[in-house]
Amino acid sequence: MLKQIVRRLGTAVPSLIGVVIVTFLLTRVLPGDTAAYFAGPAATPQAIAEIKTKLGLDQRLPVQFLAYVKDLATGNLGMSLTTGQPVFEDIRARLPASAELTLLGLLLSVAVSVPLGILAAVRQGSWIDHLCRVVATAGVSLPVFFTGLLLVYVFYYKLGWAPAPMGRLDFIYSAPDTVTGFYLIDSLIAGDVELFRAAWSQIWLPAVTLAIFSLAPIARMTRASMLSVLASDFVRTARASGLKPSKVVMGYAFRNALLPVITTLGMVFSFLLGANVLVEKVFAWPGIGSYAIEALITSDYAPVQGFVLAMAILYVLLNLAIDILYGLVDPRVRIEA
Amino acid sequence: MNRREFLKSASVLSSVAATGVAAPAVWSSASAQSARAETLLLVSEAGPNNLDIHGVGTNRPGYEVAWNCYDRLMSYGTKTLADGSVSYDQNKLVPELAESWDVTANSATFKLRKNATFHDGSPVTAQDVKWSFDRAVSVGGFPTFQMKAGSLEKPEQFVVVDDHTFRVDFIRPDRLTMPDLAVIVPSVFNSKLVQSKATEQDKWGMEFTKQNTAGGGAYKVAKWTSGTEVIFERNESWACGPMPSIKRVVWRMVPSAGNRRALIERGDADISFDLPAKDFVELDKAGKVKVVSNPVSNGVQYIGMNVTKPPFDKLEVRQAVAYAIPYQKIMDAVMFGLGKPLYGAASNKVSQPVWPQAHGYNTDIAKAKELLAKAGYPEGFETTLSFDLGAAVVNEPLCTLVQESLGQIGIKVTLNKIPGANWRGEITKKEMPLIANFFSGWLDYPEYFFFWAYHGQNAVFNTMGYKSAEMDKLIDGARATAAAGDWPAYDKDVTGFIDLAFADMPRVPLFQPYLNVAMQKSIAGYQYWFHRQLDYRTLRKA
Amino acid sequence: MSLAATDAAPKDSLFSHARHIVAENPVTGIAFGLFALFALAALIGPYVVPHDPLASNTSAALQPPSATYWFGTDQLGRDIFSRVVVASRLDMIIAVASVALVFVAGGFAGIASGYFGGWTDRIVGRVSDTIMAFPLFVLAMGIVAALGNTVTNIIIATAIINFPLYVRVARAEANIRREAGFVQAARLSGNSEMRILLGHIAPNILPIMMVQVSLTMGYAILNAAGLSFIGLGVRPPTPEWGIMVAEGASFIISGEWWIAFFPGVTLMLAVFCFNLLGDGLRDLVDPQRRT
Amino acid sequence: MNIHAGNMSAGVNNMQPPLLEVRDLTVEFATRRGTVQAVKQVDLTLAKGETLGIVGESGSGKSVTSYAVMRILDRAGRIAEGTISFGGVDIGTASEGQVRALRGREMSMIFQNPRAALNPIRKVGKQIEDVLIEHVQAQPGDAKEKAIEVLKAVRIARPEERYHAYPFELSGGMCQRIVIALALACRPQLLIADEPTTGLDVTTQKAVMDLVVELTRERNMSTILITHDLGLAAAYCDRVMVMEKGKVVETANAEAVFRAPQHAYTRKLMRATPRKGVTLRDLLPEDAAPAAPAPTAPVEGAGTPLLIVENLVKEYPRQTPTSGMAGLFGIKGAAADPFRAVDGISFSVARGESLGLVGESGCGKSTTSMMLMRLVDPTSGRIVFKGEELSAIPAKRFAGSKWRSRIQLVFQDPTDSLNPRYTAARAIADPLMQMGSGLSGKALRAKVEELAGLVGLPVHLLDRFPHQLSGGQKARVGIARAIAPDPDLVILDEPTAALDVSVQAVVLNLLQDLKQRLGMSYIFVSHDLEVVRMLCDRVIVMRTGRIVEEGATEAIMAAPKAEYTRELLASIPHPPI
Repeated sequence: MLKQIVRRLGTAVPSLIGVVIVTFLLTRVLPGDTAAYFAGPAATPQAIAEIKTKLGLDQRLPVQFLAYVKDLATGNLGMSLTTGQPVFEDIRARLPASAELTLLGLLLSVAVSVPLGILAAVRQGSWIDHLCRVVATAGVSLPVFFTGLLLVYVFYYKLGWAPAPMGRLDFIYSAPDTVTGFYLIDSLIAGDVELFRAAWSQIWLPAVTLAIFSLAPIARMTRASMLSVLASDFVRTARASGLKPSKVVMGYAFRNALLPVITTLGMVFSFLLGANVLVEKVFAWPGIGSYAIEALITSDYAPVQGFVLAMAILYVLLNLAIDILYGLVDPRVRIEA
Repeated sequence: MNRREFLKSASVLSSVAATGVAAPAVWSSASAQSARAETLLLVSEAGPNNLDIHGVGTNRPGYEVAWNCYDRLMSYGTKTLADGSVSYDQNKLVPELAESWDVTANSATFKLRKNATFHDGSPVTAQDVKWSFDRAVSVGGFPTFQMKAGSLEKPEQFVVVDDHTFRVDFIRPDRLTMPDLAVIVPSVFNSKLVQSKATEQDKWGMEFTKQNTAGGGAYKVAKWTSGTEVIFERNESWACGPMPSIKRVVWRMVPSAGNRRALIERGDADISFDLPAKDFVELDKAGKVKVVSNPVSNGVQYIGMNVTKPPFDKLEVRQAVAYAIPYQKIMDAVMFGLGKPLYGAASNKVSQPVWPQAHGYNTDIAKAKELLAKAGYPEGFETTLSFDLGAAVVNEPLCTLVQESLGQIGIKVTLNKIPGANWRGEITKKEMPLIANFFSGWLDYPEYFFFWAYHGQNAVFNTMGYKSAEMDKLIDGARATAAAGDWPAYDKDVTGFIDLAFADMPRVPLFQPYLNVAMQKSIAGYQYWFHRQLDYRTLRKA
Repeated sequence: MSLAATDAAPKDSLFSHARHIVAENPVTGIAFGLFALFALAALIGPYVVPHDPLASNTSAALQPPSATYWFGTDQLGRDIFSRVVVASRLDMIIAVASVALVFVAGGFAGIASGYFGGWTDRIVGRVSDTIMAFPLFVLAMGIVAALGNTVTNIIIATAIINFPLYVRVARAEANIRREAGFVQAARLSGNSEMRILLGHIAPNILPIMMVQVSLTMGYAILNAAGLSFIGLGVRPPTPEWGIMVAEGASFIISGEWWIAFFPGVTLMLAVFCFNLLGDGLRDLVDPQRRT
Repeated sequence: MNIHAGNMSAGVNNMQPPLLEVRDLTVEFATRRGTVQAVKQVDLTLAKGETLGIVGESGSGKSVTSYAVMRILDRAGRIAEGTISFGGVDIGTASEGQVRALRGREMSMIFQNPRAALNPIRKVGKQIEDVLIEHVQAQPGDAKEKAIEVLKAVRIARPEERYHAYPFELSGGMCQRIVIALALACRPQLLIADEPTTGLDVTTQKAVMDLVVELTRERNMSTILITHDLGLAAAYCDRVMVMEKGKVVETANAEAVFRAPQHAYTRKLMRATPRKGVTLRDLLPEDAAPAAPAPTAPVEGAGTPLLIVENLVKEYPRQTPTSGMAGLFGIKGAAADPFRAVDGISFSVARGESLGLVGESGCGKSTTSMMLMRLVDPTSGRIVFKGEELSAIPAKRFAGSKWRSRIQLVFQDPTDSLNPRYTAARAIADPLMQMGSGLSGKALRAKVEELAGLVGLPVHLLDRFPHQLSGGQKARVGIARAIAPDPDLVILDEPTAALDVSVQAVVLNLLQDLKQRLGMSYIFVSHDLEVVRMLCDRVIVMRTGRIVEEGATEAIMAAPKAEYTRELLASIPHPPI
């Protein structure tokens, strides 16, 4: 098992190398001038040139690249100009916020879309099938920033059901001791129900925004996958054996239909982690998405590189997790792996 | 209170809160209620990137930290403006760390407060002041540049007389030297603490002060989560002024302007700092919250033309542009009337030595066309109008209107939004033909503004690449006469360079923008500062 | 005897099939209708709108929807209805051009990789893996930020981030078919490999790719709108739905909901229409549904 | 013509009321062209302990009938008319709960393609347990024990071990045993076996059928065997019911059906079934006009070897897990021990000869034909064709070689082998266009029409797409395409395996005629010895990549030398004539 994991990770190395190179090139092409930024508002061209030399920005690209790789190897992701912090620290502090939001969004989405997909497949062609299709498609058709704005307007401004969109916690609370970095979990570990409620009240609206957006792919895949499994021979066998419809649908069909759904979930998760940059912006969520946007807009190399690298590693790990999950669900994969 | 009850009562409570009677609903426990009374919740778009004013690339929100957490020798006095709002008074220096001072032709001697301490309890001495000033003139970059603006250039100028006496020697007579000692940069650092954190590579301890405050100011940073929030606690042993009334300040970064508005309107935030003109106007009209607006001192929103390159090297072209700009439309649609118009004066000759003031151009398309034809561009030309993406709220509609209007005289304009950091780089290169930009000087003196924006030394802020021997003479003259106190000559020089600027028109001033703040009615003591950041020390909460 | 011709067969044309799909699924019918509407707006919109979409009129700024201004006016007094209609052309161009680009490039790379396997597959696979490992929206942002925010670059960025999707679909479909009987038969008939790839495999994958095309069209529009929202989209004052939503976003709280609402809803409808169209096309090309 | 089964039946237990009685059953399917009746007024009676065969070609409604009995029709189908009475329960009107209680407990079904019929991700033992627990035949506590007992009952060796197996770990035959175990776990009274042996190798087929018969006899169960194979039905059933296009055309005692088929359709089906001692011509319906003896083309140099195969070997690497950096760059790990799909075979084909290549799945016959076709490169050995060593030309470049047109193939699956986007005419023209016939436009069309004429494909069908053609028509298109470049050797890869027997009869005759007319040589790859016997002069029997036996067809059929050949021959079900 361990050997397989190592092997699986090994196959991801070329993409990671690719990511490092592409990110490096992309950030060097960005028109911003780090040296000008460092030199301050009234810098003279000489001052900028001096800083350039100091930062090694006057070197040829391959040399800069080597220096960058050397830094990476020693775990140094550089400094962010905008936040003034080491990128590694920034990302470590912000990743849990994004992950918690994205996971909760995905969880909400799964809780709605999977049953919806199953129902749509079981009652193919019925009103619920059409409803599933329309709801899911409408969800994915909404630009997240638009959904987020509307939800804030309605639920915070008009109805007052949600607290102010001001990040992860209202300011009178202090964050729970970090165990997982997820406030919802950490507050429960600390046994602080009030804190949990406070964290929940902040997170549900952005999570719903994300969930709405991710409904479609999951519901669609669940439906399609269930349809094909329901039409398969072994489901017919199960029905012919007199198994209860619930057992046939959930125990037999759904577990088999789960495989493509898991793959979709993985894709949706990594997609959401990247796409929630906009949601984070709308809800002032202190995650890595909004961090990356700011950095990109201000041509702040290091955070962009760090963010992309972190996401790439996350993506690799995610795929690994999916493979492992796949193996748990499907015995065939276990053997062949 | 459980969640459901909370939801039910939330809207009721919050409507109460909005009228300023009770706290908003989000506070659910008694301890939280009392915390709220002494806590100030502040929201703004961006937060600091560095807690040290001497730091490399410290941004404007960073100034706010330095202002509140460090003391200077002196501060500015206050004055009440015509509209009832309170502003700093650039003409009045008041004691802060220094109890008193003596100014002679060659130096200024400061007596420091004996009871002043740093946050760690150690006493503030003249050695600390010297070390801090040495640091400011030595680290390079912005602090050094700012010190230089007041002719504070060398460590030798800063002399420790005794533990509580400190002297600044002047290297030349400069009207700006004393005022420059009251800006943020000459803050006093706890030199022992910082030196203990200094390393071989970092002998000024910049890494430490970037993350920590090492001063003796009225507040100290209790927690800083970059990009998210800064939490300040009051320094209970502050001796350099009256004890501030606010115990705790929570400063949250809320990037979306809409959300910031909602927060203040619904009473969830105490102060929303630096709001868009439209929100200000509407909040003012609604009357639910208190709004204060002050013209940004020495600040001008303008259209700059690159005079080093055709077609803007031709005076007529520049004048044509100045006639083609839809000033009133901009004031109405972009600024919602909030801003001091800098156009439409009776003539281009000014009588008062004040800045900013209006020029004589007005929207006159026919005249613009005529001038353009005279310049040899009867059919117009194509050009690019660039602006900073970070300031798009104002610049985008503004440039759109300018683009439309210039189109009427045949100038085909493409708009180019440039993301924040690139903007500074582009400005430095001085290659953009046409820009929309804003510039303000900390020190509110006309010659200070012109020295940076029009002088042939060609500083970054002279975005037009404008050079004129006559202009340089007038500006240098004004600096000299001001230092010498020769006011009639000074007035002549100032009106002279303003007239010249309007005649040559390398940049078209549009308006002087306002700094807008909205706060709950329970908040009092707001004061406008030249650095355009908030001073917590005077704020009170009813 | 089953050698007798089954006469019903030729009537089973694509058209009658399409009619059946629409009849069975009215939602698809609506989608086709909407699509026609958007196509019409893109084609003749600029000539029929009631107001000049670029002309400001500050005396009529921020007007709510009325008989004169159906969708109201924005901060500069421009007619939002006209802007929304005119914007459909640009948005359609972005969607169509980016999808066409990636359809050709990604489709070919995917088919080649699925058909030839080996090194072709490995290289194409690595490239698309690398793209996938990026957070896609951020990659698009990066590309546009690096190359400059022009329509062309938005199109290129959108095409690049969709590349892996096309490769994946085309590769899988080509892979299924590389050993199919008709491919073997084509080899026996003396077809060259390239000819088999383009003449035999590609046409068979086309319908499935069309589904992908329709789905990614919607995604392309969303992507462009997202870029505009953070300020990296097309240049003002060009009307574009995403930019209009972004411009209107700050006005929602102050009550001028129409500025963001109408472009937002139009944007949603367009994406919605493409997505439903994708579903419909899927039904149309899925041989299993042809019974 | 409907003959009521019960009346004519020489059923085993006439005294008791029938276990299953179907009257006037009509099943409709809602399709887009309106309602289609898949089963029309079917009557059938099944006594306790009786075995009934339902025989018919595809589309005859035989499976639908059984699904209706189990009430597991899919959504579009419904019982429009008639009654189904099973053990006194009216299946048509009973509640879903009632019927479900019967399924698996009182009536069970086994399906073709046993591997697909099992849940791929659940241990087979657990699947049996599910059924036992559902029907309260076991409690969670003793379910495992009982499941193992059930496995034992279907003669599965080491049942404790197999209990933990997943379907993919078991062979096809073993899977079918599990399916049978699943069906018989609750000791039902009725077993419906829907093509239980289709897709299995002949030797496995026999074992499976024997097991079913043994178990049902032992338990005195009633059985319905649904099959397209009259031979199979006749061999295992008491009575046979023949269906055509949703209608029952004849029901009779198994022997009677074969001895004196009443209905013309039954007779046709009977005749078309390959069996001992008949020729290809005998397979055609009696009323078919005796084909004019095809003009026999003189085979140039008849008898001289056209193709010589020497020591042909094909190895496939058994891929071992790669690790570390090697894996990164896709370098495969060293193959431990390559798998030999074809293990050194030698034979020759003479001009004008047809050679049969027989064996079960996995014997290497398909790999051999792929190598001969030059679609796959052999690992070692020589293929010499007309004196030219073809194995020297790599498969990749063979498409461009002048030899490409000399060897052609007729595929097993006519549907899969036609490009869905090409019309029949385009498909037939493809080799002509690619291999430099120089024809185009009208000349090309004329040539295509000529070829269509040769294979008996009506010209008006030439502009249709594959999905608009029937199976037999598609087979003809495939044949026309193969003979278009006028090849010397045609490899027939199970050309009739996907066809109904009556179509198979026609296609086999066509192939025979074409061979005579065009003077080609055939290599006929098949698993069916009876078919090979009728078409081939010589036969090669293969097993695990090696040639087991080789010789003249008649000689081998009459007196097989190898044990394996005997086994193969014994497995062929024979009608009781």
